[in-house]
Amino acid sequence: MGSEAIIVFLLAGIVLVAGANFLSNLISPKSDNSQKREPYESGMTTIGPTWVQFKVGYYLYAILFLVFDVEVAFLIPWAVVFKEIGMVAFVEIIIFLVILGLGLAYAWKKGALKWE
Amino acid sequence: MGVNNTSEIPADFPGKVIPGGNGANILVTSLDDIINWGRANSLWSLYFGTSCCAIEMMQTGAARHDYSRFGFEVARPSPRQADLIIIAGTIVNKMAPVLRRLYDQMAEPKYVIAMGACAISGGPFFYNSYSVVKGADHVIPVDVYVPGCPPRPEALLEGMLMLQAKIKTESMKNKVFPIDGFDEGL
Amino acid sequence: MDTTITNNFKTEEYQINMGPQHPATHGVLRLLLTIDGEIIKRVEPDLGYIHRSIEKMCERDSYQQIVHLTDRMDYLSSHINNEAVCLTVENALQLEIPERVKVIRTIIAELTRIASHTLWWGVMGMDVGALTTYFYGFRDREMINDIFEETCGARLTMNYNIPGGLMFDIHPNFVKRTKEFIAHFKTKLPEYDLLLSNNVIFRKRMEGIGILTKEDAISFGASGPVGRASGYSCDVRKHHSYSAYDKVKFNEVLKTEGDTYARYQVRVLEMWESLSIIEQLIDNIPEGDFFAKTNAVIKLPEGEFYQKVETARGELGVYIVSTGTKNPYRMKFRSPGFSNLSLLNHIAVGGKIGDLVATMATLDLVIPDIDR
Amino acid sequence: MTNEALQNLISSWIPELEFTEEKSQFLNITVQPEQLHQLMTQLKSNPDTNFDYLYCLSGVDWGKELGVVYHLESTTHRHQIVVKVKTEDRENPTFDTVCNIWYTAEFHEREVFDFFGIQFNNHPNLKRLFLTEEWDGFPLRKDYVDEINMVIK
Repeated sequence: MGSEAIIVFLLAGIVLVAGANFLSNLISPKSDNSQKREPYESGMTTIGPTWVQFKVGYYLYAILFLVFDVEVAFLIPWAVVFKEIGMVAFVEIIIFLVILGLGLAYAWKKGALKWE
Repeated sequence: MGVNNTSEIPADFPGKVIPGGNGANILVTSLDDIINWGRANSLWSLYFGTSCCAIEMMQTGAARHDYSRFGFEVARPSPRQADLIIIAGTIVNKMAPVLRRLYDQMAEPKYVIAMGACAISGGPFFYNSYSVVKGADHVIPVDVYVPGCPPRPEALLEGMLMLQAKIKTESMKNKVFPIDGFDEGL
Repeated sequence: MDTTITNNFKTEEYQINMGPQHPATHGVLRLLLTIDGEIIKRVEPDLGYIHRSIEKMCERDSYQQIVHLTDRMDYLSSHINNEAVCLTVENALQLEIPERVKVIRTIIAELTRIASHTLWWGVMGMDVGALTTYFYGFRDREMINDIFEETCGARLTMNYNIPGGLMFDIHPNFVKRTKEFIAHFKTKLPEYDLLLSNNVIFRKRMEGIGILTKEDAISFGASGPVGRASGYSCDVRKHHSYSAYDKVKFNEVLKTEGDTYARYQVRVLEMWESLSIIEQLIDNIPEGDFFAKTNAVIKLPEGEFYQKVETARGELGVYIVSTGTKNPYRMKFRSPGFSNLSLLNHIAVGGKIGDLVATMATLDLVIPDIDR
Repeated sequence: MTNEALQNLISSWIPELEFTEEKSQFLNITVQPEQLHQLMTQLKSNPDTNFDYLYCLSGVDWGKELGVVYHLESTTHRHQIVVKVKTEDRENPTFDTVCNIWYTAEFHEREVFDFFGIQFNNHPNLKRLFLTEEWDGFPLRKDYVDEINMVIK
């Protein structure tokens, strides 16, 4: 019984996204000029090559955020069924959180969050 | 309000009225109305205050005069997400190419309000000034001019409502981009 | 050997435009940032995006016309700019100004200072991320605008001063409305502290960054709240008092830390001082006419004249070289924002971009005042 | 210190200085470009004068010669003086920079260079501040003509 719901949701998702894109493409006026492709830098042209190796700290911040974002994504369905399953679900989630907490502690100690 | 866009025919109209087009535009006009209604009531302005008029624009954005009652809810810093430039202040020779680049980088459909005497014609800096561009329409095509130095918040609101009325008269088929032919001086 | 992950990769410095159209630059100031990741290595301001050549125009305008231009220079303390030019002309002509004019000028100057500081406070919060302060600040500023609109006829560029006195007398219920404003603002100012000053995030972001020592403040010519936050007593109202400031008792707000939070505190405390100045003057505005007799075409005697005035941003100086004709031979405005901006590179290097935004917000820059 | 005391003290350092007081509120000193830097360093470092606040540095076109006017104030003694320096040479006017004495001079001198074309040798980064790089001519000079932008009235 559950499989039809997944298909319906999948279809609804695809239709909505594709429809919105197609409709806006159909209606919106399009104009192009030399400056439109330029990267926007508060009204000026960029200085020097923009393809340069900058600090890796940005990437580490993004990854840490992503990990905890996905974690919350897992928490939500858990919270829905948490009441019926009872104690087992609680222990599972604690293990899950501790593992992620360990990951954060490791990154913190190794200095991923330090900016200088 | 300025532009009268109601389409009913006045009573004392001499002669017969011939509906335009082959009837297909019944759908298009109604689609136009919906699109124009959507566009007119959700114009996002760009952060572009150069001098004193910017303070009056900020006062219009604050609680008392509040232009978000008319759909100008958000002022966006980047031209990619803005539909409307309110040129609040003087445009100087060094700033003109920047303004032109911001206008070009904005997504269609885009509108321009020239707020204040400086943006309309150079204002108090018209005479004896070697660095002021005498009016923003030397740089980009302007839709609505709001006079005043600085114009009162109510005047700016009136200008915005006029722009909304102007948008409501547009039609998708014969949409003319104001920038075409602007450089050649048409 | 530094084991932190982030230092094993070689990173290059690159340059970014914190350009003319940027929410944090309060106008069209372009900062060329040389940065390595988030750390700022160098800040180089590039000005001129709102340079309207006011000094060239002054050489062809009469003195009454010049007063109009100074409104548009530092538009947040426009009344005090007008007062600067009018005082220079009056001192040059040795005009005797009635007492009533001096007191009214001082009251409206202090109201302008409060209006400018409330706007600064609102936008300061917005720069650091607290959006509600914008609406609180503008609510109080609107009350002052109403008072100005009734008395001077305009909300922002008042030009209520003309060389020789005031354009017209104060409105009958000017005194009543100013008292109402004082009563209202006295209850609202503690609200400012409640909302922003003691907010933990706000203080953590502001304390200890952009530190300016007293010697650097003097050497960079920092004036106004920026100088006073570093312990440098530079209040023109105290040292070279003009108008009715010598008849008023107020203390100069001085802090010694010189960091961004100190500059913030100096401005908020200054609003209390302005309120007390207005209170001392509002009840005893002397009677008398509001205009000293001057001939229509004002011709300054031969020579050079300089007048200092304390605007909301700092010390504005008007330097006129006159050859006796009806318009000045050379006119120079010493703008407070220009010197306050010149120290930005000195205090912002080493900090992060977020700190630069907070530091610039407390420098309270008005770009047409810098570019003139 | 009063103007007379200042005048005696300063004239003891460099003999050929002209002191005037009429047509201005402060003591005016006109100095030759060669002795400018030496006079300024002494004005700042001498404890009796201690002019540590240069509050206004303005370029002036006096018709035939180009000049720079320095307004100095002492934050301790609260007295003020005006130092003037002039040069006849309009093609390549150069003075010594004072930005190693007062940091504020760096920006002010760039502004004077931008509007008057006065060079300041050993200035760290002397280029146009307000106008664009390719702007020709120096706008605040009396003989500046610009038909395109300027509408004369």
